[in-house]
Amino acid sequence: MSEAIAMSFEPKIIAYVCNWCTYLGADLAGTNRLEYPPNVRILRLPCTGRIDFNLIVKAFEMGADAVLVSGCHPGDCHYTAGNYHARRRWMLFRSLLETLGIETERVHFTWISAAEGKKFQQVIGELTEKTRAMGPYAAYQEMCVGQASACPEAAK
Amino acid sequence: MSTAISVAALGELIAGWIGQGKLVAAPVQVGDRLLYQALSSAAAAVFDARRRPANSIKEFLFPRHEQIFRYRLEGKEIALSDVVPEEREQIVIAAKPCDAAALPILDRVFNWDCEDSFYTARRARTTVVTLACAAHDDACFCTSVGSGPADESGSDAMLFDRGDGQFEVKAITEKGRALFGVSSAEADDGTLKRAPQTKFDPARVARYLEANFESPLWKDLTLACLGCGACAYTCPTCHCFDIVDEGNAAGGARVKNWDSCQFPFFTLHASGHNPRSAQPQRQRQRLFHKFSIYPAKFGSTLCTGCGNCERNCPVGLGVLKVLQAIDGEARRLDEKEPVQA
Amino acid sequence: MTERLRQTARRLLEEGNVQVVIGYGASGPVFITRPEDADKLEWNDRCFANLTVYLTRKEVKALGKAALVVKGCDERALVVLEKESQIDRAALYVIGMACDGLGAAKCVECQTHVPRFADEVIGTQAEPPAPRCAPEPNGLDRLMAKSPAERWAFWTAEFARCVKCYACRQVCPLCYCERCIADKNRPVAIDTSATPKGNFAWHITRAFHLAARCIGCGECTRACPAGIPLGLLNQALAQATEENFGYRPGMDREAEPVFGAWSPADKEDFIG
Amino acid sequence: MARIGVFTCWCGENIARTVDVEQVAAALGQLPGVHCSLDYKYMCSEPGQALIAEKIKSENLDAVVVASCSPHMHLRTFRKTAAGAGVNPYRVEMANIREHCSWVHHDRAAATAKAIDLIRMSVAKVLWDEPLEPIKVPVTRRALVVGGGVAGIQAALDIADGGYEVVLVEREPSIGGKMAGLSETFPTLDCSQCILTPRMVEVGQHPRIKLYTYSEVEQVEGYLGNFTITIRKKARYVDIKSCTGCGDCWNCCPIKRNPSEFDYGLGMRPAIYIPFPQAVPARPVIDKETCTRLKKGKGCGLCEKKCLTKSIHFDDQDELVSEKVGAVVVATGFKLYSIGQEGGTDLRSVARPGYGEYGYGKFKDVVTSLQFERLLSASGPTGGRVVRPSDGAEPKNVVFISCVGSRDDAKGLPYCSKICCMYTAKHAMLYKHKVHDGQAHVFYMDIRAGGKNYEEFVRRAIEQDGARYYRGRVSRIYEENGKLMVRGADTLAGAPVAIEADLVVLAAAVVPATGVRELARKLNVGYDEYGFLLESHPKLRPVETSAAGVFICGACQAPKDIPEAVAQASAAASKALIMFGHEELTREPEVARIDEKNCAACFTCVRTCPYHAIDRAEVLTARGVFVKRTARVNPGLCMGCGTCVAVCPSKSADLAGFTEQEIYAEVEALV
Repeated sequence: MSEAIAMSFEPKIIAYVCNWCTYLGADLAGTNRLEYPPNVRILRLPCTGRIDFNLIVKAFEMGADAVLVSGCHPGDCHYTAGNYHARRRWMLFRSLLETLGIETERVHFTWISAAEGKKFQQVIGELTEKTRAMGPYAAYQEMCVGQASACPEAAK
Repeated sequence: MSTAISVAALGELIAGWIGQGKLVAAPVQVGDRLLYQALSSAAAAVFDARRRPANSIKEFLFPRHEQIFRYRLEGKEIALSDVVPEEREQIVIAAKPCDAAALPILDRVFNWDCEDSFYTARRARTTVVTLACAAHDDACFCTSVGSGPADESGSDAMLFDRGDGQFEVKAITEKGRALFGVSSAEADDGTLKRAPQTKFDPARVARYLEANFESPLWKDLTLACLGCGACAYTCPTCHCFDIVDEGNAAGGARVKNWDSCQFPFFTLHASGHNPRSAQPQRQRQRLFHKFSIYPAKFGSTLCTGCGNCERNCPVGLGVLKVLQAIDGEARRLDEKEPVQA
Repeated sequence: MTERLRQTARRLLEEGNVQVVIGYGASGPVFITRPEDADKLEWNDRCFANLTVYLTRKEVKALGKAALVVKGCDERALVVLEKESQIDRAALYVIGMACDGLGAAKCVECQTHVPRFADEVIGTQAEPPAPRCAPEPNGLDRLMAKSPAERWAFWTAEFARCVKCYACRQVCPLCYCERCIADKNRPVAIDTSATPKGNFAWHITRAFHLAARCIGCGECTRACPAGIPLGLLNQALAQATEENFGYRPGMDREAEPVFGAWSPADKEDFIG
Repeated sequence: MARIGVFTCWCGENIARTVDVEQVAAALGQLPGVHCSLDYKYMCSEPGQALIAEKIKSENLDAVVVASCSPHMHLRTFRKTAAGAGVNPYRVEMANIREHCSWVHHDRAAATAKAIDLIRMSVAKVLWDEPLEPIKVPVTRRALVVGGGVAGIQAALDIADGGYEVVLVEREPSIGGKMAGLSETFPTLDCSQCILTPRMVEVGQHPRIKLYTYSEVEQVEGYLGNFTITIRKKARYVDIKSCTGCGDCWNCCPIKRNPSEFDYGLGMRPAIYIPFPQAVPARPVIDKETCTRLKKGKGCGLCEKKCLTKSIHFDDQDELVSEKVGAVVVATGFKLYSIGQEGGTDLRSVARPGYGEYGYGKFKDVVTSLQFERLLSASGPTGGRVVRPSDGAEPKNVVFISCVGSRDDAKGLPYCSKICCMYTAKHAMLYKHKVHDGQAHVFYMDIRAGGKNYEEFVRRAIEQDGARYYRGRVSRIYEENGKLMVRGADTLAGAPVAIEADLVVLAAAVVPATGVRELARKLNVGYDEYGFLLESHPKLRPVETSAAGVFICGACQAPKDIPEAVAQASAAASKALIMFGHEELTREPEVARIDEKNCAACFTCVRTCPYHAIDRAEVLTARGVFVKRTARVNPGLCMGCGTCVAVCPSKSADLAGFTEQEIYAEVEALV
């Protein structure tokens, strides 16, 4: 992709975060006025344990170029173990995405605590730039607008 | 003069049609399955009078998914827009006569009270060229529902495999003549010999159905049904659909999707009540629709005897076995108590 | 073996131990409720269906206590169903058929020719098991050797044929939900349409709902009228499950299922 | 159609500087369902809240979105405002356009566009937000205290003195715990028993304390405010109601030489015994492992014959009793790390190598700190005389080794046991007070004497009582010429040290009491890898746990000394008393629920729930006929994490406040 497009392209990033760590980490980034690119849209859920893989798929269907899933560090879960359950799911879910040829670099998992405003800033900054460099997730977006057809060639 | 045409010539014709921007569909080998598909090149078309594709041609007239209209949220208002109609001409070639025979059946359904303009428009711009059958398998029963391996119903032209790489062409309608320009006078006389035997009597079945809505037979015969839609979705005549809105906060479309009476939620009421709560009841519904309800309304069975339901059923069920069992039961009853002529 | 199977069925029904014997008939699954019908049972190389799927069907459950004919591969489903509280193993009589393979691709690498948890096993395994078909190059390995973009193209083309008949779901012994998420409309997690988008969402969901559960019977692939090799997705997940957790669903009645549990030692090299 | 009010806050200049609030308000006003959209300088101010309340009433709003700061800052504020004006508080959403937008972006256009998106998401969610009512849970105003050590005693007395009944369960035949066996306590050198036994007696006589000694918690059912506890009363073979504690039985028992648990094996007791003279209840118990009659089923029976009140019952059986309580205080305390054996404790993780080279268990004169307490105690087996267990001689050189197991990642536990530095100083001091010509030697890693008068106390041990402190580890202890050779290092002097010791005292690490993990699982309380129970928040909720209504205090949470344990016990008691101050408790209604009609009863959620808040249940008709099985959430236990929703394949589980529909609506607003 050309540099000109790369510069004009604004990635759309959807973030699913837990209420108690990453959401507060983002709050702290705000309190400390830590600037980061305005490309991320945060959805607040109680716990990473609540974040189902269907939500990740839905984010791509909504045209996300990258999805961030973030919660409390292991051992710090507000609900003792929600993040551990989530971690297991993501581990296997990633292998499914790989098998399907879905670009796993566009699904970013991370732990950001309520104290890690700085890390939140960094993660958003890096993910935005990485996604900008990768370009729009055209493959998924084009697939999503494709119509049903008895002709597989037509789906291309 | 001979009207035979070679496979190569057929390929050239197809390539020409594709070149003209027409959508050409034919059986295509996909993995271990033969499936009707739109062609991207003529070479993919399979002209095999001995094999039957696992799906049907109905998809080209009644697609699995179709937008009816689109909507957009504009402020607090909703703006509707029509779907731009597809205007491409379509040619389905090397279709099975039992697929083509479904079209007149579908015509009646989509036009009997109000016209389904989407269907009718597609029908008008579609030409169907069938390839008469040169073989049948255990699942075939076209002759039992009044059809046959060279049934011309629904076909615009028909090809007959001479066995030497040449096909006789018989134009049946104006559309067919327009495609080939010529027509063979004599039909292949070998095909009927290769027709499956009659396997049941549809009239007797219909009589039995009328009298036996409640019968332990239903459960006994259909308990193995797992409730998928493989039969309905590969059936040339099944035509149930569901209408849903699909979209997001900005807008979307009202769409029409295939549906199947074999799905448990097909008849689920908003109240939570489900009048067909068990699988045998759903199987019965399908049989009734095909061999009692539709015949009563339109005078023919809603079935062309293609046998796809059985071939595609994960547990080998299909309608034929049930019909044969019913027919046997009906005959036994008839022999006990002969019906008044 | 067929004769012994019939004898067993007849005996079970005569003794009143079970009310129904679920087995293979001449052209598909049969539900034998009378001893005199036991002769309708067959054992041949067309006995592909995984009959455990019927154990969770309410119409079949209504027939009463069942005896079920299983192959060693199908049997793994019983272990998972038991773990997930779907069956009462004690209220089920399992007739295991020692099987040399039915000539399907999955039979080549089968490690469970002889059922291990059956109440009764009929026949013995040939030593060594007679190969019924040539080993196929592993479809998953071939798929994974491709680039991600090629895999995406592969699945895009495959899913384009999906008409959402749900045969893959209905035939699966572990898809027993009362109401599938695909049949829910508030909210719509998966578009009902058989569009590329709706098909991707469905197949991702189907595969992942079977993650760490799928026993690899391959019925989904066999049932698909469009010939989509759905089992590959399950195989990939099964491989990842075994690599990461050393867990093979349905192999060990004592093993703790992967989901519902966790370990502080779970791998997280993919988490930033 | 919904009637949503959107209120965009300027937060003075904090938002308005970067986000064009007027443009935002205008854009949001265009959305379907949004009935009015306003901006104002400070929404959280009194006039700001009044504005919201006024609009709710005048515009007849049924949902509110406030676009301002973090919901962690003001969601409660605005919920209260909305509730006051007649909107269900759970139909209030906040869009965080300050912390997540205006404070972190500089580009005005981009920040404004993002603010609009964030508010759109909130509007989409609030459209689906269900009105919720707080969950009311009745409270049984009665507490269970598990463990009758000093922490359990304190908690029980505080709750009972607060006017509520307490059920106190103690595993041993008497309450008192570790403290009852201590000699004197640092840093004041009070006699431990002198200060504890009056409290024990108080417990025994308190009209509102029901005491179960020699009993254990068998099973816990229920939830916050409504627990049913099954208690196993172990067969004691003595009817403690009719028994007067006269002592005829234990004085006549012929099987006298059994190692005393209370004296850690340094003293002996008969087969029928009271653990120590001041035991509460002062009633004996028969040790079925050593009693001839109980072992053989016949013979002896001397005690039975001697007992004038006929209180001995050899056919006694364990008995299960059920108690209903509303709160639980866990005070199960600690034990010492098993230093002698290979991985001798019930530590889950790795088998630890132990301290075989210190010869504990091999050399009689190597004792633990708790054993040394008994040697120092006036009520101990030696009457308070410090002697060598091997020959009864007075030891003239005593070596104290601290951090045996503690702070040792390789062989023991990484954490500090906290109390050892202090009691070792005390031991050195008390030893010197008893053996004036004796010499105490202390090997230490660091001296940790943080606490009121603690540092002064250690200095006293060194300066006044002449204890010699060596900063270094002991590598080996072995016997030579009837003496114990202690070889170690003095890292400050940079020289090896070898001491001929008469007695060695090991300050073994503090580990949780046996069986605490099992108890924690019954109570759904978390624990760390060592088995210490987890508090809800290390700073702000130090005695609460992940299980609502279950509180912890004392050394079951972490090693701690008596004042800390007592303070924490009072804190736990006050938490229980706060609960009991209400007739019913209200809980946040944002909890999970199961669509029982569609639940396939796979019970993955049951296995997953971190709070064990989901039960296997049955759906019955009104007449009680079985329809189907289902999972069922206990709203009293559910904490609202939603992990069940994610694992439910059919999404029959859902989470109020964060329903599937609400979340999907939010994502689908991101067009």
